[in-house]
Amino acid sequence: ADSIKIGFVSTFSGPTAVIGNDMRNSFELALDHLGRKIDGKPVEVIYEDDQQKPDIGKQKTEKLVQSDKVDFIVGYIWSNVLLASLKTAVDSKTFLISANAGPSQLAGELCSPYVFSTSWQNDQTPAAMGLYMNQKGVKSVFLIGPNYAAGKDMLAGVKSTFKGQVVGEEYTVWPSQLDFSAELTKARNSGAASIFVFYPGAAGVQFLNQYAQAGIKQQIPLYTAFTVDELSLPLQKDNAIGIPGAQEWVNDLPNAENKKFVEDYRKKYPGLRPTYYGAQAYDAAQLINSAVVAVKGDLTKKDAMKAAMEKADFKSLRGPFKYGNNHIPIQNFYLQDVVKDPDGQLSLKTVATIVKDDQDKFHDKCPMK
Amino acid sequence: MADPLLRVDNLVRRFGGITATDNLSMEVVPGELHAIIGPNGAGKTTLISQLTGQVMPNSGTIQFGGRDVTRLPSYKRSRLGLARSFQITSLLKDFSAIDNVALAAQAHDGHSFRFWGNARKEKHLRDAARAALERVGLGARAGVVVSQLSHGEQRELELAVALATRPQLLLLDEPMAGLGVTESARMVALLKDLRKEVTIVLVEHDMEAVFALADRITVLVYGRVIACDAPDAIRKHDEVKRAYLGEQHAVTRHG
Amino acid sequence: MAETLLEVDAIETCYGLSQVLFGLSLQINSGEMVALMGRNGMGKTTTIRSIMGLTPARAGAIRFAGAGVRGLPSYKIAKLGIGLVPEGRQIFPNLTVRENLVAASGNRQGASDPWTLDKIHVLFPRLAERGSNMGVTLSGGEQQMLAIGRALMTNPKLLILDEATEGLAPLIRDEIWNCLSMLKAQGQSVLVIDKNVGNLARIADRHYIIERGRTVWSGTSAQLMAEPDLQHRYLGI
Amino acid sequence: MYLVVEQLLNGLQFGLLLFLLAAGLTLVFGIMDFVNLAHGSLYMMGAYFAATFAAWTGSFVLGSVMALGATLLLGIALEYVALRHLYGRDHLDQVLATFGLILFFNDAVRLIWGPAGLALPLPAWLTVPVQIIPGIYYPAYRLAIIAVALAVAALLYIVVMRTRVGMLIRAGASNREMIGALGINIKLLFTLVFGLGAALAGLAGLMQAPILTVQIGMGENILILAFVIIVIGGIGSIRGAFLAAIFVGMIDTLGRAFLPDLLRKVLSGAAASTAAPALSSMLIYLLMAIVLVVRPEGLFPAAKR
Amino acid sequence: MMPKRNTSNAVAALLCAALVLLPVYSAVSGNIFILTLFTRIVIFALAAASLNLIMGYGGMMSFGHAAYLGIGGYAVGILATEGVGSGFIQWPVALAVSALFALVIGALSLRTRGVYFIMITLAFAQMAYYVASALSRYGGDDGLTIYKRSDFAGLINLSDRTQFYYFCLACLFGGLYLIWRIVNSRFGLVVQGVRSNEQRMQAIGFHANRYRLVCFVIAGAICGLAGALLANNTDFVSPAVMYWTRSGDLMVMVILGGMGSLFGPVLGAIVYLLLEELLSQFTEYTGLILGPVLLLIVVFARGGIMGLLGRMSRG
Ligand SMILES: Nc1ncnc2c1ncn2[C@@H]1O[C@H](COP(=O)(O)OP(=O)(O)OP(=O)(O)O)[C@@H](O)[C@H]1O
Ligand SMILES: Nc1ncnc2c1ncn2[C@@H]1O[C@H](COP(=O)(O)OP(=O)(O)OP(=O)(O)O)[C@@H](O)[C@H]1O
Ligand SMILES: [Mg+2]
Ligand SMILES: [Mg+2]
Repeated sequence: ADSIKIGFVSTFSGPTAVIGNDMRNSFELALDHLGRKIDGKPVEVIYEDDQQKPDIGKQKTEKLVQSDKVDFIVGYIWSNVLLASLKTAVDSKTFLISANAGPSQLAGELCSPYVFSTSWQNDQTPAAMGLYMNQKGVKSVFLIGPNYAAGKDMLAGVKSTFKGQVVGEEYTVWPSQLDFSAELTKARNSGAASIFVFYPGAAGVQFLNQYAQAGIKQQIPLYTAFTVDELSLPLQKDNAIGIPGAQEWVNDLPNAENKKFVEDYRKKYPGLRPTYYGAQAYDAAQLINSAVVAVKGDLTKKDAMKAAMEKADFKSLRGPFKYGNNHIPIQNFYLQDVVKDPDGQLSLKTVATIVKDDQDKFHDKCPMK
Repeated sequence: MADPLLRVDNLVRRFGGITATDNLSMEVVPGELHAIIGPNGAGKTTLISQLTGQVMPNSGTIQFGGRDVTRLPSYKRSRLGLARSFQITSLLKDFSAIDNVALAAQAHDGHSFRFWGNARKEKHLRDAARAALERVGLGARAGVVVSQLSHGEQRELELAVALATRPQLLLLDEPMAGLGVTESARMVALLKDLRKEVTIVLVEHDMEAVFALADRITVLVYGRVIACDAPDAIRKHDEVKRAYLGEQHAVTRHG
Repeated sequence: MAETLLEVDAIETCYGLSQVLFGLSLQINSGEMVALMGRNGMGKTTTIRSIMGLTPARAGAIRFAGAGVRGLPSYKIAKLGIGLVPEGRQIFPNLTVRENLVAASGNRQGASDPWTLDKIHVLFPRLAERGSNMGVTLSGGEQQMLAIGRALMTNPKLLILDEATEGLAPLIRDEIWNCLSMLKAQGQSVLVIDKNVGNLARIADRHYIIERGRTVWSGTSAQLMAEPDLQHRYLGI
Repeated sequence: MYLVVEQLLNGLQFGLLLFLLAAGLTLVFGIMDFVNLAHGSLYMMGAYFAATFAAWTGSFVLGSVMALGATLLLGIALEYVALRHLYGRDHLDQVLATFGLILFFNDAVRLIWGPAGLALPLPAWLTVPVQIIPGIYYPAYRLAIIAVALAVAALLYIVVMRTRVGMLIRAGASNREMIGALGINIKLLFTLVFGLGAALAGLAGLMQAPILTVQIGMGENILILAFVIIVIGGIGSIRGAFLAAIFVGMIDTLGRAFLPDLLRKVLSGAAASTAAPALSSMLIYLLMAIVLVVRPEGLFPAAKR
Repeated sequence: MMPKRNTSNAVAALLCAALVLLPVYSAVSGNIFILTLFTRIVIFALAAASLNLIMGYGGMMSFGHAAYLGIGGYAVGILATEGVGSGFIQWPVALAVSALFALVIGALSLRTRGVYFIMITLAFAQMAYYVASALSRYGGDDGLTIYKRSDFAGLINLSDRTQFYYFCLACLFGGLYLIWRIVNSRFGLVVQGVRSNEQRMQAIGFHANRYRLVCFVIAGAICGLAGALLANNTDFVSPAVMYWTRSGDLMVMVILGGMGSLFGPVLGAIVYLLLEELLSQFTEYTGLILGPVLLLIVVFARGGIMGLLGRMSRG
């Protein structure tokens, strides 16, 4: 082929389109940085909207593989969409790079030579938060999360590393619960020294609103994973100040690539700020570039490309990392906090490194060695 | 006198504070045409509805053919041979006239858990339906969708549907209402003919028709039976005159 | 004679593709009581519906109190002063009896002695007893009374009754006829459809006979009674 | 004990919040008998308008008032252009048409405001917790919601059940043709009532914005909840909707608060901790199913048609 | 009874022919994706047709029909996970479980009418959704991957794209034929009569709810079949297929195509899903177009697309 074709499956409609847009923005920026060429060949990207529905995601993946005959598929915010689409890609031996979703199956029994991740396995982030809480000497915690697979994984992730006492654990109705006062009341009355929550997107805004309005913010500190990010921050405003979270990428990580990325992103998309979703998508583009360059553009050499990608031989925005046997990054996790910029804007800031070279705990189950 | 076909004992039905049927007892013997008359709101329709099971009584019993049917649901009573027409027309509006009647014939035939054959091509159902339509004078309108029939035609269709279930006891709630003069006369003739085959309970405000047809007349006022007798006696009954007939009908006779 | 109140001139009306009225005409003068007769399905109700704008006429003209009303929405026609007692009663099932009477009531024409709830209750004591019952729970005859009462409560210039005595007990029916003659005596204009030719001939001034959507005869009560042949031919008596 | 009282309060106030969300729909669906799935969209528009106007004017109250007017107009326009053709049609036609409107509004909002959602910050005087009983603090804003919900309930009840206009709406819903033949301009009346319903939707949207979110699709889950409440209460009954909302709010809150502990008492730990969250997710639907199986026309059936 | 609808019959015939010939076109043009796309459309058409049986003919507006898609799918998926790969076991089980679920739901729901029925079916479907989300052994909310499609002892290979398509198409045509026969049978007339006027049907001797329930169960089973097909098509099943918006999609397909007409739902599924797919090719804001289109169709084309075609042929 005389161009590199990349399919990009993400969510571009509905409320979560905000994530898809950010991923696309960053991916486009990565292509700009690559001169919109990979190994001298023009790049063509086909963006497809999965509407956050597994069967649509699968259909779009099929379209990309069968109809557009793409060389790489990138994207996937949601675990269930990824899992539904995985087989199509693997069966056709098309390289798939998950730029966000990290279900345990992907790290374990469903790992594949053709599948790489530029994000993490779901449990890693909350586990890092648990470690941080140990470091801070938190004695006890009350866990609250949505009642669905990722929610349960997140709470289990904290529990796997947190050494203190878990005084209570509440699951709320997903995605439709409006009111958290019952849970907040319970948490306050439990006497726990801290609360941990996982609420992505709008639910996170909602939770923080109610947490602050109920006056609990002054009483019990909150720890989070995937609850405060650059997308929710403008809506959470002051409610988010002082609420720590764990992440593998923060906008102020001190490496040259990251500085350029954040600066150019703000320039190219005025009013917007990049997120870890975008950083992961950016890395996916770089990962593809590294593979294509390694085989000098001969995309039929799948094995060589796989070998090249396994080296993670590119300048990742999070700094260097290695791939595990299951193609999931072995990487650092950082503590992030919300602070006011000099210009009065709220933004995220790296406070500490919680854990270095963390590997997910499912890699043993992956048959690839 | 023969054993009653229908026997009602001490029936009571209340709606909130209103007692629509007040300790009512009556009998209908096989072969008679038994008219029920009474002022508006006397409880005639409520009585019919209790007989056919659309309304359940608060107390009392209803026996049909020697069997206690007080608590049977309406579809079971229909299968025992009780059929009614509705005062306020109740038909399958988006079906043709003949389909309405054929369904009634099908109900009489039993066997409706048949999933395969085309029911509209079953000759005996269609023939039975056509015959019933002819009988009420709607033969020419068989294919017309009910919602396109005029009010009077729908009233006639009500009767055809009831007939098609081949009942033993036919309960007619104001079959003449809405019929023109010609059609009324035709209906009277039809009922005269029908009574030879089937026992009929007739609720009607058309006194000419009632006096021309009835063997016996029961008069209801406020849910109670105030009289039950042969037409001539009813015509002269003072209380009935006062409560219901007025002077005019006491003297004129159907011509 | 008195001025023309309603004039229907050669109207044609269809339900979908099937035409029901073929150039039907009639006329009602102020203070007059006119009867519309014909066998079942000949188009009486359709005529009323066309006048009221419920099933608009496709051609012809309808004038009420001097104004052309064909093509107007039905509420405007009604507001000009037509009160309808429709075929099949059409009371509001989810309103109480009292609400049914009150909801659309009014004295738009400024009648000097308007109908009130009390007057209706005198006419139909039954309705007073059932005042707080839902319309749907009324007996057939009670619903009919309610429909008549409801129309009267709008104090119309022209009262249209489509089979208003259907299902009423003989005593009440007599009452209605008496009431109609009383109304007429007070100068109320009435258009009435009923199957009781005897009573109609007694109190109506003029009659129209409809056959298949056309006016085939019109004349006074005396003329009608004088022609038994006519009654036989068109009304089947 | 304190805990129980506090949770009861939570339940009550959540119930009233739910009533506020359901109020507009009670009018349009319960009384006018129009199945308006786009009610959720109007609710979303209310929140977006309020957030936008509040940002322009810098005042929460002013922004809210402007947003109310805007949703009223939007509702009227919507009714006038499209929905008035659908009264008296099959409920399913209304479902399809208004489903189309949901799609439209979601994308229109995304086009105009972007996918990110908006914030509607509260004025400071509404953010302080208030001590209502000694020892129990309540967010001031939630008290404001309670007050608004009660006011809306009273208003609706009086307008619909006690005024001529209410009679006419109910009559028009059951038989449009006849009410027209009695001289009432039912089209105009319905347009205005629909507008009022839209304004109530907008009010609910903007009132919830500070505690929930201003997001695309925010109306959809709430829409189902509002339908659930109206159906449990009995379609057409304002009193029913009011009581059902409180009932649902209570059961939902108390269920989530106490069910897990109760289950842990009767089931083994592991079984309880899987069953409890699943059960509390289903609670509202379970509740509705039970109510309808026992009382097929809801708790307080309005007059039968 | 109905006036002859020549245009709509012609459209239906054309439609069938096109569906049958589609793989040929796909092979000749080399456009594989169109086959994949239409496999999904055909499956949804079957589900919509089953919904039409209860909604269009039976007057039972179920807002929980997607539950059967999930149940059929999970029957296949769970059996596959547990090592039972034979279609001869999986499929009958899928049908039976769907039918059973319909029986229970139906028996409870049929106490209600109208909007109450809509809401109670919704409630049950939502409960099914939450139960599936709680099945952590079978993937919970993330869904269940099906590693191997149903095995029919070599009679047919579901992993072959064309064979699978024809298999789905055969199911659709079989389903439609069945529905057609049922609708015109004695049973079908009773069900339609009950839709039209329940009181009247009871009064002439039909136990309305018994007929309704049987109809409800049949439709549930057919939709369960569609669910089994869908699971095989996606190689995946997740609670998301049962969410209420999915039931809404099915309703939209039925109403859009034309309720109570045999081919309406098929047409509805094709138009709705194709429109969705095509619009998404050139705009991200599909709703801005799709929404008003739906609205216009309702306002101007009573009886959906089929109704429109019917009116065109009558002039
Ligand atoms: N909605 C309708 N659609 C189609 N045709 C109709 C409709 N309503 C009435 N018709 C037809 O129009 C003709 C006239 O009906 P109309 O109701 O005006 O008769 P009518 O004289 O009032 O009869 P009746 O005394 O039975 O009430 C009838 O043949 C009837 O079948
Ligand atoms: N469901 C109900 N709820 C309350 N009251 C009812 C109900 N059904 C009937 N009634 C009342 O019971 C009384 C008897 O009604 P019914 O219909 O039996 O009278 P009827 O004798 O048939 O009168 P008509 O001759 O006017 O048809 C009426 O006063 C009516 O208002
Ligand atoms: Mg009666
Ligand atoms: Mg008539």
